[in-house]
Amino acid sequence: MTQLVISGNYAQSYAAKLARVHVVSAYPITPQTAIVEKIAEFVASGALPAEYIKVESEHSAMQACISASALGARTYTATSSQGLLLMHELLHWAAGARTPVVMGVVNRAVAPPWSIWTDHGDTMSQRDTGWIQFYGESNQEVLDTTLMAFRLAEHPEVRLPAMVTEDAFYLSHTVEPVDIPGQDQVDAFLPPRERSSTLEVGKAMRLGSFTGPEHYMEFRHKIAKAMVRTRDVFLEIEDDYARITGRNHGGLLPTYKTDDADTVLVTMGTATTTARGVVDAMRADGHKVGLAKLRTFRPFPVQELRDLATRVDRIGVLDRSFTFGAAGAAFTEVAGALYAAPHHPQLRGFVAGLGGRDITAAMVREALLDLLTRDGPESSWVELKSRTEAS
Amino acid sequence: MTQLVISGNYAQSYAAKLARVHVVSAYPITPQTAIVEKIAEFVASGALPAEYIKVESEHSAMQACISASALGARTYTATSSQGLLLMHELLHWAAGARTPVVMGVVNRAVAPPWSIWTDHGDTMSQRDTGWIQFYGESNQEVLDTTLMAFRLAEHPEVRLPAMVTEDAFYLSHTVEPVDIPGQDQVDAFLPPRERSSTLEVGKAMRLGSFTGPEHYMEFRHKIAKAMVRTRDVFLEIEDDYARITGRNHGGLLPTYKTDDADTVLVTMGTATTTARGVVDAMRADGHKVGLAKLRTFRPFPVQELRDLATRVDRIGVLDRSFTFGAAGAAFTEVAGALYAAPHHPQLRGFVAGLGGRDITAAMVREALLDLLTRDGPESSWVELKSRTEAS
Amino acid sequence: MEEDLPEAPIATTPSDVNHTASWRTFRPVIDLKLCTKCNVCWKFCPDDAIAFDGVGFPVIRLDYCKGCAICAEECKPKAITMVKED
Amino acid sequence: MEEDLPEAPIATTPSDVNHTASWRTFRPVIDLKLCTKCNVCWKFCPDDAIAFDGVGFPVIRLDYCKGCAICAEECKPKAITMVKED
Amino acid sequence: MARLTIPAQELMRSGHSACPGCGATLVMRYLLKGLGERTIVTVPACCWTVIATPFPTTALDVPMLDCAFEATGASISGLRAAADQLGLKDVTIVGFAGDGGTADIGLQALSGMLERRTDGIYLMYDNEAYMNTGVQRSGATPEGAWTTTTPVDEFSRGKLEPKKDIMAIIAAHNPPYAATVNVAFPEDFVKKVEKAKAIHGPRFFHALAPCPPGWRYSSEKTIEVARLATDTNVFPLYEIVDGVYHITRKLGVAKPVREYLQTQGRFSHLDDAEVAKIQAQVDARWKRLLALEGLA
Amino acid sequence: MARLTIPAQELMRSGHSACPGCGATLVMRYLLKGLGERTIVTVPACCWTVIATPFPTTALDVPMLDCAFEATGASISGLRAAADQLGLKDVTIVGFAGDGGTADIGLQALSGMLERRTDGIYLMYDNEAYMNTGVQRSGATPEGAWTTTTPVDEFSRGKLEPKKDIMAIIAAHNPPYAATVNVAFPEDFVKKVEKAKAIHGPRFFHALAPCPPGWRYSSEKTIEVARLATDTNVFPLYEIVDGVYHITRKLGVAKPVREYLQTQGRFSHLDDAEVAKIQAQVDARWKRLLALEGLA
Amino acid sequence: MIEIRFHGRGGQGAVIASELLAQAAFLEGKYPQSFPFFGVERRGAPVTAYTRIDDAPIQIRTSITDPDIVVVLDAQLMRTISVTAGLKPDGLLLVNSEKAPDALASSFKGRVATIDATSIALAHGLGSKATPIVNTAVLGALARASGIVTLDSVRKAVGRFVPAKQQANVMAAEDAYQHVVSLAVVP
Amino acid sequence: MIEIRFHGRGGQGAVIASELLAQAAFLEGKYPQSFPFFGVERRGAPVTAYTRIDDAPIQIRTSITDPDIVVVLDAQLMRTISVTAGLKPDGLLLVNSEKAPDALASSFKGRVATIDATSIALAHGLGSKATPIVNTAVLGALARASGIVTLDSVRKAVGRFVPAKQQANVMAAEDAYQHVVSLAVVP
Ligand SMILES: Cc1ncc(C[n+]2csc(CCOP(=O)(O)OP(=O)(O)O)c2C)c(N)n1
Ligand SMILES: Cc1ncc(C[n+]2csc(CCOP(=O)(O)OP(=O)(O)O)c2C)c(N)n1
Ligand code: SF4
Ligand code: SF4
Ligand code: SF4
Ligand code: SF4
Ligand code: SF4
Ligand code: SF4
Ligand SMILES: [Mg+2]
Ligand SMILES: [Mg+2]
Repeated sequence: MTQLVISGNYAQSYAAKLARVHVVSAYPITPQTAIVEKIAEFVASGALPAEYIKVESEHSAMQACISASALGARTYTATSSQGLLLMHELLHWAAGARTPVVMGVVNRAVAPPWSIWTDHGDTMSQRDTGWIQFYGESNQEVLDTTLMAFRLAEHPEVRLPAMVTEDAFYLSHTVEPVDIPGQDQVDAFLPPRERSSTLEVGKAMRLGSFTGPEHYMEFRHKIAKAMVRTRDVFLEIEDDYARITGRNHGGLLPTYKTDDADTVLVTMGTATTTARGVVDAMRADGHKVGLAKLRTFRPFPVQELRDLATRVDRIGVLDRSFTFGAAGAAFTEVAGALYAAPHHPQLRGFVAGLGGRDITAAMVREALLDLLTRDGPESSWVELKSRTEAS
Repeated sequence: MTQLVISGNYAQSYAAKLARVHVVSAYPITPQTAIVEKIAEFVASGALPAEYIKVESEHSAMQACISASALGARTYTATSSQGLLLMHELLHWAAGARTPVVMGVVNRAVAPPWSIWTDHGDTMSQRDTGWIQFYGESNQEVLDTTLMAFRLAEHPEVRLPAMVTEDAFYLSHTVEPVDIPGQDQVDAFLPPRERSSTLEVGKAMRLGSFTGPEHYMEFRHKIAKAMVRTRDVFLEIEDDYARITGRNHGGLLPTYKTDDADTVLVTMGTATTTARGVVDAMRADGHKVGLAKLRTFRPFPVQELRDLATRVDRIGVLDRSFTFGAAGAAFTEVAGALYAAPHHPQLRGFVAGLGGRDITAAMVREALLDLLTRDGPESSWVELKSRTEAS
Repeated sequence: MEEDLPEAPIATTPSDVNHTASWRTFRPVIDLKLCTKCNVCWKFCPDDAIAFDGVGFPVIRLDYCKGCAICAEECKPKAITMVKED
Repeated sequence: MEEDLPEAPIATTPSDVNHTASWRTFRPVIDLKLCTKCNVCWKFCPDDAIAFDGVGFPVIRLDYCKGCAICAEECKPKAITMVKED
Repeated sequence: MARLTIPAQELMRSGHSACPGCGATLVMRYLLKGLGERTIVTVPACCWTVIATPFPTTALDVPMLDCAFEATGASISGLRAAADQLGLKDVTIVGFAGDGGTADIGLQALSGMLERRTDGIYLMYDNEAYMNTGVQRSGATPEGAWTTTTPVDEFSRGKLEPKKDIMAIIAAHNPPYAATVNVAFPEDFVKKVEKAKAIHGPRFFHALAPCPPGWRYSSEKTIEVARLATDTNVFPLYEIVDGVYHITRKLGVAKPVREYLQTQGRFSHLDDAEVAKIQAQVDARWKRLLALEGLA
Repeated sequence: MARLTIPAQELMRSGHSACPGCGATLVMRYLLKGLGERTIVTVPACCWTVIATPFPTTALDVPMLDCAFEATGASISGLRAAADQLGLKDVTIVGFAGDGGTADIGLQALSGMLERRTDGIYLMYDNEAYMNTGVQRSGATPEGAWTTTTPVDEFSRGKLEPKKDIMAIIAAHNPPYAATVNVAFPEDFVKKVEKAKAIHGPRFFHALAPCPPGWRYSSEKTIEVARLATDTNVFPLYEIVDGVYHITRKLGVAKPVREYLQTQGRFSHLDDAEVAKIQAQVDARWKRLLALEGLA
Repeated sequence: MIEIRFHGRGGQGAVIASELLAQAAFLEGKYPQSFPFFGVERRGAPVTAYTRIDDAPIQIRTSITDPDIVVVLDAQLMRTISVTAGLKPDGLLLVNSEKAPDALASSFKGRVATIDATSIALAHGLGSKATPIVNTAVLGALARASGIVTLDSVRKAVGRFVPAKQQANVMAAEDAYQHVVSLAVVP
Repeated sequence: MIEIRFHGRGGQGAVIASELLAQAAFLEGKYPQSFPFFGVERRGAPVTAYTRIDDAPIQIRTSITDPDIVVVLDAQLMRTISVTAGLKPDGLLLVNSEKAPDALASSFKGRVATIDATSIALAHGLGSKATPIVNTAVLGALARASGIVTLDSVRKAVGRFVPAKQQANVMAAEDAYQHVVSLAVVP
C-alpha cells in the first residue's frame, strides 16, 4: 500500500490497473479524459498489459466491452454525460447479456445548453438499464468501490454490469490523499474472472438470441433476482475488502449520526462531505440531525431506508438531478420505498447543484433548517433566484 | 369525419398527415414500420406535401427532427425499442432545446434476447428525458392523442417534445374502427406552428449554447415549470378537441368505476381494456373494484392519484416493465406520489406482460382478487412459473 | 420453467431440431437416372437439405427442405422435378 | 435572474462584448513606415482584431488582440513587432 | 462421389428460419466453409438474427454473439482484444451484417474497426434493403428499386438516389484485403475467404445475397438472379489487395442490364429511359473499375 | 486602401474564446466570407462549441444551431428540409465540425447526408485530434503523432495507424463537389467556397486547421505550419467535381516532409527511419492523387 | 363475441383474410378487432391471425386461445400444427381442401367445413400454382359456413380493401360462397 | 483550515501549482485538497485553481469563495480580474511581479507580497519569454511568505511531481524562497 495525492480520475485509472483488466475501450469526454489518458500511459509503459481499444464513439466503446466480456475478458470503460447517454441502448444490452463490464462515470450535466459541470442527470437517467450504480463521495471511495465493483459484477450470483460514478471536478479533478492497495492485496481480493456464461470457441452457442413471449419474461426475472442478491453479495465483498485493506465504506446506505437523530438528510456523491460538516456544526448547535448517503442507487437500498425511517421524524432528500414532470429521482424513490414502511416521517425534496452549481454548506444548512422548522413545499429547488414549487 | 378499420400504426400515420407535418424523419424498426411506410405512401402520392428524410439511424432521425423543429417546422418521427434507446441522448436534447417534436413509439421489449413483442421497458427508461409521455389504449386514442400532442408540444407555455405510445401488436398491428376527423376539423383545432424560440435567418442567434454553473440550473427549472404547466394546458386542449370532435379521453388519469370503489387497479396501455372487462365482470360478482389509467406518465398525474387515494382502500399497480434493483416504475412512482397524501391505501405492484406475454383477463382478475383478499408481497411478478418477490 | 433456462440468454440446441418440412408446397424429387452426381444441387441448397448416399447420389433431407426449387432450377441435366405435396 | 433568461437556451449577444485583451502577453505594434498596406496581417488574424484606418493602414483592435503574433510573423516587410505588455 | 468444389464441412445447420431460397443463408454457409471451426461470429440485427432461429436453438456450429444493430465493427474489435488477451490467438473473428447494418447504421463502427486495424473479418451480405423489417430502402438499395419506403406513385419512382458504394468506402480505408463475392459463384467465394483468412488486419467482404420476397422474384431464381448481377456488370467480382484492384471474373461482353432488372418485381415499373440510365451508370462504374485495376 | 483578396465582410465576431493563433477560427472566418449572410451553421461538440463563446454571447452573425457530437449530417438534412418547407430556399445550410466529429463519431450521419443527397455543405476543420477535450487521438490524427492517448513510451511511439483519408471516403459517395482547403491559402479557400455555394446537393470541405497547443508549436507559426503542410504534399489542395479530381496547387518540387514535421512538438520523438517512412507514405499518396487526377 | 383464428403460411394472405373479415363485419355495424400473431414471419412459414367480432366495443386485448372458429388456409399445416387447439367443442373448423369434411384427418368433433379455395383462386388468376392466394375465396366460404358476415359484406370489403385484382377476388369469394362450400357435422 | 486561490493564465501552470502545494502539504502529514475551476481553459485565458489544507480530513467540497491566501501568477490579470474578491482581510496576497508590494495597484488592505517569478523562471530555463512557467518559483515564495508548508516539502513535491525539468524547478523554488521574496504589510 502506498499513499498518493491523486484525483478521482486517477483513482479510477489505478483501480482498473490494479484489477488487471484485460480490455479497456473508451472514448474521450471532458471531464473523464484523464482516466483514459492515464490508462493509455499505463499501457504504453507496460505497467498494464491490457488492450486499450481506441474506438470512434462511446457506443462502440460499450459494444467492444460487452463483446470482450462475452468471451470472458475483464473489461473497463469510462465516460460521462453525453457519452453515457449515447451508450444507453448498450447499457441495457450489457445487463441483458449478463456481461459484467465495469465503468467509471464522471457525473456531468446533460446538453443543451452544453455544460461540462457536475450533476447527476446523466446517470440517473440510466437507472432503468439494469446496471449496478455506486455514487462516489471521495477519491478513496471511488478507488475502493471500483475494485469491489469488479468482484461484485463478476460474482456468479450477480453477473451484472456496474458503474462507479464521481462528481465532475468535485472529484474528477480534485486531488486528495488516497491509499493505493498493493497489487498483492488486490490479487488476494480479486481473483481472475471465472469464465461462466461466456462463449466457448468450437461450441454451438449463441449469446443474445431471439425469443418470443415464452421466455423473455423469465430472463428478465433472472436479472431482477440477481439484482436482489447483489445487496448481500456486496456486503460480503465489502467485509472481505475491509479485512484485506482495513477500509469499509459502510454498505449501501452509510449513515452518519443517525442513531439519535430526529432529522436526516439523504445525499449522494460529494454533497455528502459538505453535508457531514454541516451536520457536525448543527449538532454543536444542539440540532439532532444526521445523514444517510445513497451510496448505491441500484440496487436501491429499500430495506436500509425503511430501517432508518423507523427512527426519525423528518427526512430530506437532496437531489442533484431532476426528472421533469415528476420530481428528483432520489426523492421519488425514497418516498416510494418508504410508502410501505410502518412509520412515515415527514419527507421533503431539495433539488440543488444542477449544472455544476456549488452545493454549499450554507445551502445544506438552510435545507436542514427548513426541514427542522418550517412547513415548506414538498419539493423545492434550492438557490434559484426564488424557490419555486416544481412538481 | 370518416370511419376506418385501421391499425394503431395507421392511426399514427393519419394523425401525422392530418397535422400537416412539414418534416418526417424516421428509420424502420419492427413493429413501427407500417407507420412510416404509410407516410412514405402519403408523400409519394402527394397526399402529404411533407419532406420525409430517410435517415441512416434513429439517432439521426431525432437529430433531423430537432434541427428542423429548431427552424420552426412541425416534425414527426416514430420508432420503437432499440431505436428509441439509440435516440436517448437526442431525447434529452429535444427537451433541452425546447423543440416540440412529436413521436409515435411502439412499445417493444428491449434486447437481449431480441424480442419484437410489447412491453414498456423502452419508453419507461426514457422517463427522465423531459418528454411528455402519453400511453395509448386504443387506436382511436392514439390518433386523437397524437393530434393533441402536436398542439400541446407547440403550446407557447409548454414547448416540449411529446411521445404517444402504443403497445406492439396489441395496437400497432391490430385493426379496429377509428373515427378519422376531417381535415377542416383538424385545421380548426391545430393551427400552424407559431415560430417562437426558433432560429431566424440573418440574425446572430445560437440555439443550444454553452453555459457555466451560472445559468444551467435556471434553464432546467424552466423545463420543470413548463412540464408543470403541461397538465392544465393539456386539459384545455382536450376540452377543445372534444368540442370539435366530440371525443374526450379523460385527461391524465382517466378512471373507470372508481367513484364507489374500494379497490383500484392502475394500468397503462392496452392492459387497461382487458382490465375494464374484468372490472365489469367482478362488479357483477359484487366486488367494488375500479380502474385508473396512467394515460400520461410525464407529467405524472400526482394530483389525480392523490385525489383517487382519498377514496379507496387498496391500489394495485400493473407494470409492464421492471426496473432492476427497484420495482416497476409505475409502482414506485405511484407510491412516491402517494407518500405525501393524507390517506395511505394499501399499495401492491404487479409486473406482467413483459416481452409480449399476454396480460389476460384471468391474470388481471387474479391480481385484483389477490389485492382484495390476500396479504401478498408488495411487488410480484405475475404468471411466472412461480410468483416471486422481486424488490 | 424459469429454472430450466440458463442465467444469460445463451442458446445451445442445434437448430436441426426444428423441422421445416411444413413450409414446403412442392417437394424436389430426383431422377437418379438423369443425375450426374455433379453436386450442384447440394452446393446451392440454402437449407443444407441435400446429403449424399453411399454412392454419391444426392438425397433430399425432407425434414428440412423448404421447397425453394433452387436445386431443380440449377440442375443442368434437369434431374430434379418439383412435385406438389399433398 | 431566471426571469431574464429566454425560454430556450438561445444566445443573441454578439461576442465582441467579451474583451480578450487580458489573454495577451505581447502586443503587436505596427511601424507604419514599413507597412505596405498589403492586408496580410488582417487576412490572417484569427481574432478579427485588425481593422483599417481611413487611409488603409492596419489598426490593431487591442480589446480583442490575443497576442498570437501571427500578424507579426506573416508581415513580409516585418512592420509589426510584438511588445511585452506590462 | 464426385469431387466437391467447395469444402464439405457444414457449420451452418438445417432447420433455420430463412425464407425458402434465401441468398443470405448461402452467404453464411460459404463463409463458414472457408473459415472453419475456430471462428466466432458476431451478428447485429438483420435477417440473420431471425434466421439463426429462436432460443433455445442456434443454427451455427460455432459461437455466435448477437450485437447491437449499429455496432458490429466494435463487437469485432472487442472479441479480437479478448481473444488475444485470453490466449485464443488462432481464432478468426468475423462480423456478419446486412447492408443496412453495414452501409447505414453500422458504417461508423465499421470505419472505426478499419481505422484501428482490428485483426478481423467483416462481411456485409447485401440484399439491398432492410429485409428483416419488411423491405425498406437502405443506402445500399439500388437506384430505381421499389421498396416500401420508396414507393412507385405520382411523386415517386422507387429509390431516387444511387446505391452507396460500400467497396469504395472500404477501399478508402486501405485495408489489406477486400473483395466482392456472390452466392452464384461459390468456388470463387470460398477461395477468397480462405485467402482472407490467412491475412492479418481488417478484411472485408461484400457479398451479394438475393432475396426472393424483397426483390420480388420466385425462390428458385436466386442463383440465376445472382449470376446475372455479375454477368451484367451490376455486381462485378473483384479483390482489392493492399490497395491493388483485381477483377476476378471478366466476361468478354457483359449482358445487358435489362436482363437482370427484368427478373425482379422491384424493377418492374422502370421504363426504357430509366433502364437506359441504369445501363449507363453500370457501364461508367465498370469503366472506372477497369481504370482502378489499371492504377496498380 | 489596397484591394482585399478576400471579402471584407466579417460574419465571425471578435471576443471569441479560441486559443491565440487558432487555425479553426480562421476556417470559420473564411467559410462565412465565402457563404455570406443567408447561411445557417450547425455545429456539433468540438472546439468551436467553446470558441463560439458561452451564453448569452455568440460569435457568429448568422444563426448557429448546436447539435449532438455525432449528428451533424442529420442536423444539416433537418435544417434543409425545414428551410425548404418554410420557403427559405435561398438559405445555405452548413455543418461545421471537427475531425473527430466528422471522421470518427459523426461519419455515419455524414455518410447518410451524402447518400440521401441533402442540399447542404459539410465542412470538417481538421486539427487532427480531439482538441476540445485536450488532445486525444482521432481517426484523423496522422501516424506517428503524439497525443495523450497515443503516448510516447516503451510500448508506444505515438499513433500507430495511418490518418483516416476522409476525402477518399467522401469521394466514394460521389458528391457533386468536394475540396481541400487550408488557412494558409485564404484566396483559394474562399474561391472554392463561392464555387461550392453555387452548386446543389451535398458538398464537402476538408479544411486544415493547425492548433498551437495540440500540435505543440507556438501560436505565431500557424500559417507557416499550414503552408508547409501543403508545400510538403502532406496536405495537397485539390477539388473533386462530379468525380473528377483537380489539384489546385502543384509545386514543381515539394519540400521534404521533415520540414513540416520538425515545426511541431507532437512529432519531435520521430527518428530518421520514422520520418523516412512518413515521407514514403506522403509520396505514395501524392502519386495516387496524380493518378486519380489522370483518371478524368 | 365471436373469436376466429386463421392458420396459413407466409404469403398466402392469412393476415389479410383476418383483416378483411374485420372490415366486412364493420360494414355490418359490428365492432371488429383483428391482429396477426407475429412470429418468424417468413414466406412459407406457418402464420396465425385472429379476428374478434362483437356487437359492442371489445373489452379485451389478448391473443385468442379458445376460438369459436378456426380457418385453415392450407390443409398441409394440419400435419404439423394442431390447428384445432382450444377450438370450442361447438365451434367450426373450415379448411381449404379439395377433400370432403369427413375425409380430413382431424380429431375435431364439432362442425367441419371444407372448400377447395386453391382451385378457385387459380381459376380466378390469384397467385401462382406454387403460391395460390386463397384468402378471399376462403372468406366467401367462411361467410356461408359461419354466417357471421353476409356475402355482400365480404364482397364490399374485398372490393375496397384488397390491394390488387379487386374484381377477381370478389368473384373468387362469390364462387366459394355459392358453389363450393360443403358442410358436414362429423358425428 | 487554510484556503488558497491561485490565479493564472492557461499555460502558466496555476493548476499544477495548486496541486504541488497539496503534495507538499501532504508530505507534512496534512490533509490537502486541490482542484481547478474549469471554465474555458484556453492557453492565455484566465484560470483559477484552489487548494485547501487542514490537519484533519476536509469536510467540504465546494469552490473557495473566501480564501485565506490569493496567489497571482501573472500580475497583468489584476487589470481585468478582481483577484482579491473574498480574500480575508487578514489574508495574504502574493503576486508574481517585479514591483514592490506597495507599488502594486491593489486595493487589498492585508498582507501583500511580491516575487519576480518570471525572471527566476527564465533564469532557470523554465518556459519561454512569451510563456514563462512560473509556478514552481511562485510556490517557493508562497512557502516563505505564508509558512503553510516548508521549503523542504516544496522541494520534495516539485522534485517528485513536476513532469519535466525537476532539477531546474526545484532550484527556481529555492531561489524564490531564499532570495527574492519581499514582504510588506500595506498599512
Ligand atoms: C437501433 C435499431 N434500429 C432498428 C432496428 C430494426 N431492425 C432490425 S433488422 C433491420 C433491418 C436490417 O437490414 P439489413 O442490415 O440490410 O439486414 P437484412 O434484414 O436486410 O438482412 C432493422 C431496421 C434495430 N434492431 N435496432
Ligand atoms: C457523445 C459525445 N462524446 C464525447 C463528447 C466529448 N467531446 C466534446 S468535443 C470533443 C472533441 C472533438 O474533437 P473534434 O471533432 O476533432 O473537434 P476539436 O475539438 O478538435 O475542434 C469530444 C470528444 C461529446 N460532447 N459527446
Ligand atoms: S444437380 Fe442434378 S445432376 Fe447434379 S447432383 Fe444434383 S441432381 Fe444430380
Ligand atoms: S428445394 Fe430448395 S430447400 Fe429443398 S432441397 Fe432443393 S434447394 Fe434445398
Ligand atoms: S502585413 Fe505588414 S505590411 Fe501588410 S498590412 Fe499588415 S502591417 Fe502592413
Ligand atoms: S497578434 Fe494575433 S490576435 Fe493580435 S492582431 Fe496579430 S494576429 Fe490578431
Ligand atoms: S427476407 Fe430475404 S434475406 Fe431475409 S430471410 Fe427472407 S429471403 Fe433471406
Ligand atoms: S485547442 Fe486548438 S483548435 Fe481548439 S481553440 Fe485552441 S487552438 Fe483552436
Ligand atoms: Mg439488407
Ligand atoms: Mg479535432
